[in-house]
Amino acid sequence: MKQTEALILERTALGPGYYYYRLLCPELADKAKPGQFIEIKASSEETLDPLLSRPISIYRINPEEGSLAVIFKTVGRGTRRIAALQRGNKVSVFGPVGNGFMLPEEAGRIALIAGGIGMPPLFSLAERYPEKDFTLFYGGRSATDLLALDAWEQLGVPYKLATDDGSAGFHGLVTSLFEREHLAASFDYVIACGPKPMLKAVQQLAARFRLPGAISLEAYMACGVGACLGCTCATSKGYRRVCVDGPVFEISEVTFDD
Amino acid sequence: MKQTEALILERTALGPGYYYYRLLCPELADKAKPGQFIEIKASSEETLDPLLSRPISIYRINPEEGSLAVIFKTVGRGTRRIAALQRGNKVSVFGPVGNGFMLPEEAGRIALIAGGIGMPPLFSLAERYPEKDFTLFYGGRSATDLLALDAWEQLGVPYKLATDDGSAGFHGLVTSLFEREHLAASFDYVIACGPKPMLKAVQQLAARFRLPGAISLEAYMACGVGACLGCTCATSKGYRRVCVDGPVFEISEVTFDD
Amino acid sequence: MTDPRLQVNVAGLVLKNPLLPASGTYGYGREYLPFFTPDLFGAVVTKGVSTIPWVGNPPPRVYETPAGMLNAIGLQNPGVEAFISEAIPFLETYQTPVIVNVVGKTVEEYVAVVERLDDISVVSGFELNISCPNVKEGGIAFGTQPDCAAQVTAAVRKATRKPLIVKLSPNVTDITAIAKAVEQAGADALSLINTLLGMAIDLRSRKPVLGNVVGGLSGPAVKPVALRMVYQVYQAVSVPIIGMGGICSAADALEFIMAGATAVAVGTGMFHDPMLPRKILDGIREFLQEEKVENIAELKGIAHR
Amino acid sequence: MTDPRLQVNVAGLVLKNPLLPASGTYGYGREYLPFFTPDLFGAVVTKGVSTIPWVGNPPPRVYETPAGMLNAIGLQNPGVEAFISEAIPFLETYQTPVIVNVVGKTVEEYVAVVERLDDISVVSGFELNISCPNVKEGGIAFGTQPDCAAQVTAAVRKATRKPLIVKLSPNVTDITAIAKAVEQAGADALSLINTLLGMAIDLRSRKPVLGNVVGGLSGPAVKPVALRMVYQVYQAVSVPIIGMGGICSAADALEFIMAGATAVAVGTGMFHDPMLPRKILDGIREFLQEEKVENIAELKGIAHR
Ligand SMILES: Cc1cc2nc3c(=O)[nH]c(=O)nc-3n(C[C@H](O)[C@H](O)[C@H](O)COP(=O)(O)OP(=O)(O)OC[C@H]3O[C@@H](n4cnc5c(N)ncnc54)[C@H](O)[C@@H]3O)c2cc1C
Ligand SMILES: Cc1cc2nc3c(=O)[nH]c(=O)nc-3n(C[C@H](O)[C@H](O)[C@H](O)COP(=O)(O)OP(=O)(O)OC[C@H]3O[C@@H](n4cnc5c(N)ncnc54)[C@H](O)[C@@H]3O)c2cc1C
Ligand SMILES: Cc1cc2nc3c(=O)[nH]c(=O)nc-3n(C[C@H](O)[C@H](O)[C@H](O)COP(=O)(O)O)c2cc1C
Ligand SMILES: Cc1cc2nc3c(=O)[nH]c(=O)nc-3n(C[C@H](O)[C@H](O)[C@H](O)COP(=O)(O)O)c2cc1C
Ligand code: FES
Ligand code: FES
Repeated sequence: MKQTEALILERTALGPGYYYYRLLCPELADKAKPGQFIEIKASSEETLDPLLSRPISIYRINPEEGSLAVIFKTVGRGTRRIAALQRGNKVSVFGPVGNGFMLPEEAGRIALIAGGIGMPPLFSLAERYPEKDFTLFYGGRSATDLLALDAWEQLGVPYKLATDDGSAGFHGLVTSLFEREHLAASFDYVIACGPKPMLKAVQQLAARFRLPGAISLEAYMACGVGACLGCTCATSKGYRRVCVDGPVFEISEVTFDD
Repeated sequence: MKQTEALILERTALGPGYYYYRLLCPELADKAKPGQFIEIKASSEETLDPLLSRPISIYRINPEEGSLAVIFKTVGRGTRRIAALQRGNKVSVFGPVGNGFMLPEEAGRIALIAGGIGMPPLFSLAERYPEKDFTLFYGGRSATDLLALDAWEQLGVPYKLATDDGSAGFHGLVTSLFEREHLAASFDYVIACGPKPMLKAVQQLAARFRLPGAISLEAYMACGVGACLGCTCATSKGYRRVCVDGPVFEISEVTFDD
Repeated sequence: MTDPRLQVNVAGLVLKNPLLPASGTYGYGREYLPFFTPDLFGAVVTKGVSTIPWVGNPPPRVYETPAGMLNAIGLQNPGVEAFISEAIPFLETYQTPVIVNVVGKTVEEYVAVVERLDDISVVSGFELNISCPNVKEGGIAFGTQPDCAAQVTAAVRKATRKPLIVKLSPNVTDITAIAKAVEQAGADALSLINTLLGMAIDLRSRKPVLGNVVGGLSGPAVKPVALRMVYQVYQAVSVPIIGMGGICSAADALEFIMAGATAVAVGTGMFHDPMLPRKILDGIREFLQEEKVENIAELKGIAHR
Repeated sequence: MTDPRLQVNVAGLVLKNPLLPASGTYGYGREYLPFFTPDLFGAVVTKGVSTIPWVGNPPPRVYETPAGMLNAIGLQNPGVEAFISEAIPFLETYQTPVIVNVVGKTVEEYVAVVERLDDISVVSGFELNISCPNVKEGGIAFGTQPDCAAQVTAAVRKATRKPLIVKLSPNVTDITAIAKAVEQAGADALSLINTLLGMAIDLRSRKPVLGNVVGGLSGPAVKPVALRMVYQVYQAVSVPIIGMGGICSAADALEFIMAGATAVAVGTGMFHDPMLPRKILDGIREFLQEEKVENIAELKGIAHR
């Protein structure tokens, strides 16, 4: 983990409220693994509000260039402030944080299930392991919420889409789509990242199909380094820190409350 | 008094830490009088820190263009944040605030005494009354702290400079310079704006020479509209609000504590 | 303009909307005329009025802190007679109810102000600022001891039948104890919070910044504390609550209402943005629309359910 | 590296500099290793240690507020035995003194933790967190009543001859009364402030944000309150004070020292900027240089003169 002032090499608006940034931060890019995230400072030098950094998953890792790319959605003032930064600006970041994904050797056919802005870390994973047989199941509200499909295509990972409004792919939940497809052509391993209700559904499906896997969680964070115990989630092993014990957990370990 | 989002028409760095901004704000420019000030918001939409606006005197009034110009020095985070704004940005301002200068009809020869960043409001006064006989006494730490001398020249107002380090004009306090010059060619009226110790010295000189006049004060402000009683100064009439009862006070009225 | 969804009832006063100015931040209403008239508010709350003029504290009186500010105005005010001759005629020209904030150094002074104003019809109610130092009790604020708080409330209660609001100090171990004591003593409503005691030091002079050394902290910085106190007091009393402390948006105002406030006040937020009261009202209306709420009272205390 | 101008003495502990981490924000020291080692600090203050493991509160546990944050961790910790087997061996590898923050639900629990740790040489002293709910007194925090605060202090005092620091809660009417009571009961030093009780409500769910409903407010928002309390307590007691609450810069740290603190702690500020402790030490050195101060102790309490 390192802190640095990252230069913004590229900023692209990917659609309403979605942004892609490529950040020059060689010390971080050198260490980063798929599934890890970085903490991005949402405030400038001269202000103490907002106070806390915002955790954002790593979307692409380019150690040669010394860069990391992220994709995020503006949901509140922190992400809006970050989205206001332009190419050529610097932004304070630290990371990489978290455990990242562990792919079991034996996992042959791997289902990636992404809900909304949960897609980016799955991309970094697929990009890291070109030899693996991934299929992406990607759900969102609407066609405009499904991002970077061209990047997935270039990667050669087949994807199946689902939207709540039917504007792209399957009309319905991505987990329903996955369930249907899994029955047709079963997978050995599942990795999911997205909103809690989706993860919970994936957990139930995995249990039903006795499918091993992992899920990447989100939590409100304060320190982002494992010190404050602010970001814990309930697991079968007690409360665990999402920032450093996660964000990736074994799929059956997490306890979702109802 | 009006609030508006002013467009920054021009931004010029005048030297180390000094900035000139020309702001498009027709409703304010229409009403503004010399000696008034505007309140400039030091925070962006998405932050509550810094919380309060910063009072900055009006340097030039251009009702035709609908613009106001200001000159300020970066002394803390508020002014630094404002200085980071660029041409084409908008900034939230309200004003004009305060009473402004009143020139008595009978005042013939008028001495303007400026200390450091106290100069701008005096310029707006001199520009408004081209028929009056002004002389500017302008003191600062060093030559680089004496700003906009070309503008004063264009206005045709003679000026005498003083610097603490002797790098321009008289080597010493502007009040000592004024004292010497006043003895040579006396003035009917004196108007001063600058740091407290200077204003206090001007007050004493004015008393000694029985010179009528006015001084423009600064105070830490909260509301900037006269509601909070936060900016009061001690006067012979009790505590008065610098923001709306001032910032210009009759020279003998203000009580400087020792 | 008037929107029945915003109408609330506080201590018998029907207010066209739940937004008030916080005492001391809005003067007697005149200074914000360039931005809006007193009629924007559900009621006007004046700055503190005492029997005789108070000169206030030596400057500096205000200072910015992270997302907040300190003030040590010292309750400067021209006294009740000047209030009657100058502020009342101005306020009379508007329709909105007027709540007079009352300050005093003894119980008798509070009573005297209320008695003097009780017959003036434009005065719709009183708000007792019990954060004032009680000179008979060695300068400890009335509002920090349940018995002192109850005593001044009871005495004023006898002096008026108009709505009596008591404004609580947050600088206490248990605000519910004070709240219960003043409810018992006859308060029709409570407002909270007043400012938190704080200070700042100037590194160059190495001295306290404020002329009065300590001052009151207000603004968004204190909002979480204020909200917690409103939430706690709502559970402890049955009189209505006027919530305040750091409100800077419609969302903030709605948080207070969900915590249990019937009405809310905006103070320091107006210094941040003089158009804030209008924005808050617009924002509340929008929220009611979006969430299909028929009347704002439906949201009151909903966070307790 | 070591700078004699920064050396201070707190309760018999000679610290190479006056900067500590605030308990609970720095874990047991391991998590910030990517940024600096425990030896950066004058002493390490651990997060709270209890007799048996505490699971802590349900999430969400943290939430950002204007220039501050709320936390309701619930003092999750693995208990004193795990602390001894896991944290102590790690801390032993560094030179800096270790102050163990102690939590409990009864006086006996505090005493048990201190007794268990007293013989461990790397433990240089104790900091009692008396903001914990006292189960025997119906859950009211030890730190809000002078007699309860004194009782737990006196009991622990008997259990150890090591430096005993008592950490005060700011949620009280008169912090000097608590400070005097614990000084009387044998505290060698005081640290203040712990967090201010606050809360937040989520508008969409219309429910309190935190799993625990209320939480502790920390960060720059609370700095003016913390500074005022340090200033007041400095006038009331003669034991040294460790000041904290919102420190985010060397200037903030110096304000606390001028208000009367001998040492200072940084907590939430590290979440804002993980490199903050280093920046604060550099900034203090710079200030001493510029202002030609021979030893930081010269500045202690200077704002009172
Ligand atoms: C490990 C991790 C990886 C993430 N990766 C991405 C990503 O790649 N792209 C992306 O767009 N978003 C990602 N997020 C979510 C992102 O951190 C939040 O959207 C962001 O912090 C919101 O900040 P804000 O100030 O804009 O919103 P706020 O105004 O603070 O809040 C808006 C909403 O977001 C929620 N929220 C705030 N902070 C967090 C947080 N730390 N975690 C979860 N929810 C939060 C709030 O509860 C609220 O509902 C990730 C979160 C985590 C924990
Ligand atoms: C009526 C009036 C007119 C002014 N006109 C000008 C002008 O034309 N050009 C210019 O450069 N400056 C002017 N000032 C001063 C300017 O307002 C302050 O420099 C500015 O507010 C400092 O803000 P900051 O955040 O940068 O500094 P801070 O970090 O807040 O403080 C830095 C220093 O400035 C002092 N200060 C902060 N706020 C004020 C304030 N409102 N008034 C006085 N001192 C303050 C502080 O005490 C501190 O010593 C004027 C002030 C007033 C009251
Ligand atoms: C400058 C100023 C003056 C105040 N004067 C008074 C007063 O006269 N009487 C009173 O009861 N409260 C007074 N208050 C407290 C406010 O009414 C309010 O309770 C407090 O500021 C919290 O709300 P806010 O954060 O929205 O400002 C004053 C506050 C400020 C900032
Ligand atoms: C996440 C978090 C956890 C904390 N845990 C403890 C604790 O275990 N024991 C304790 O005495 N104080 C605890 N505190 C309080 C801090 O030590 C400190 O007193 C307070 O946060 C004020 O300082 P700050 O504003 O610099 O954070 C905690 C604070 C935070 C933010
Ligand atoms: S955010 Fe502090 S432990 Fe995870
Ligand atoms: S700043 Fe509020 S009265 Fe002048």
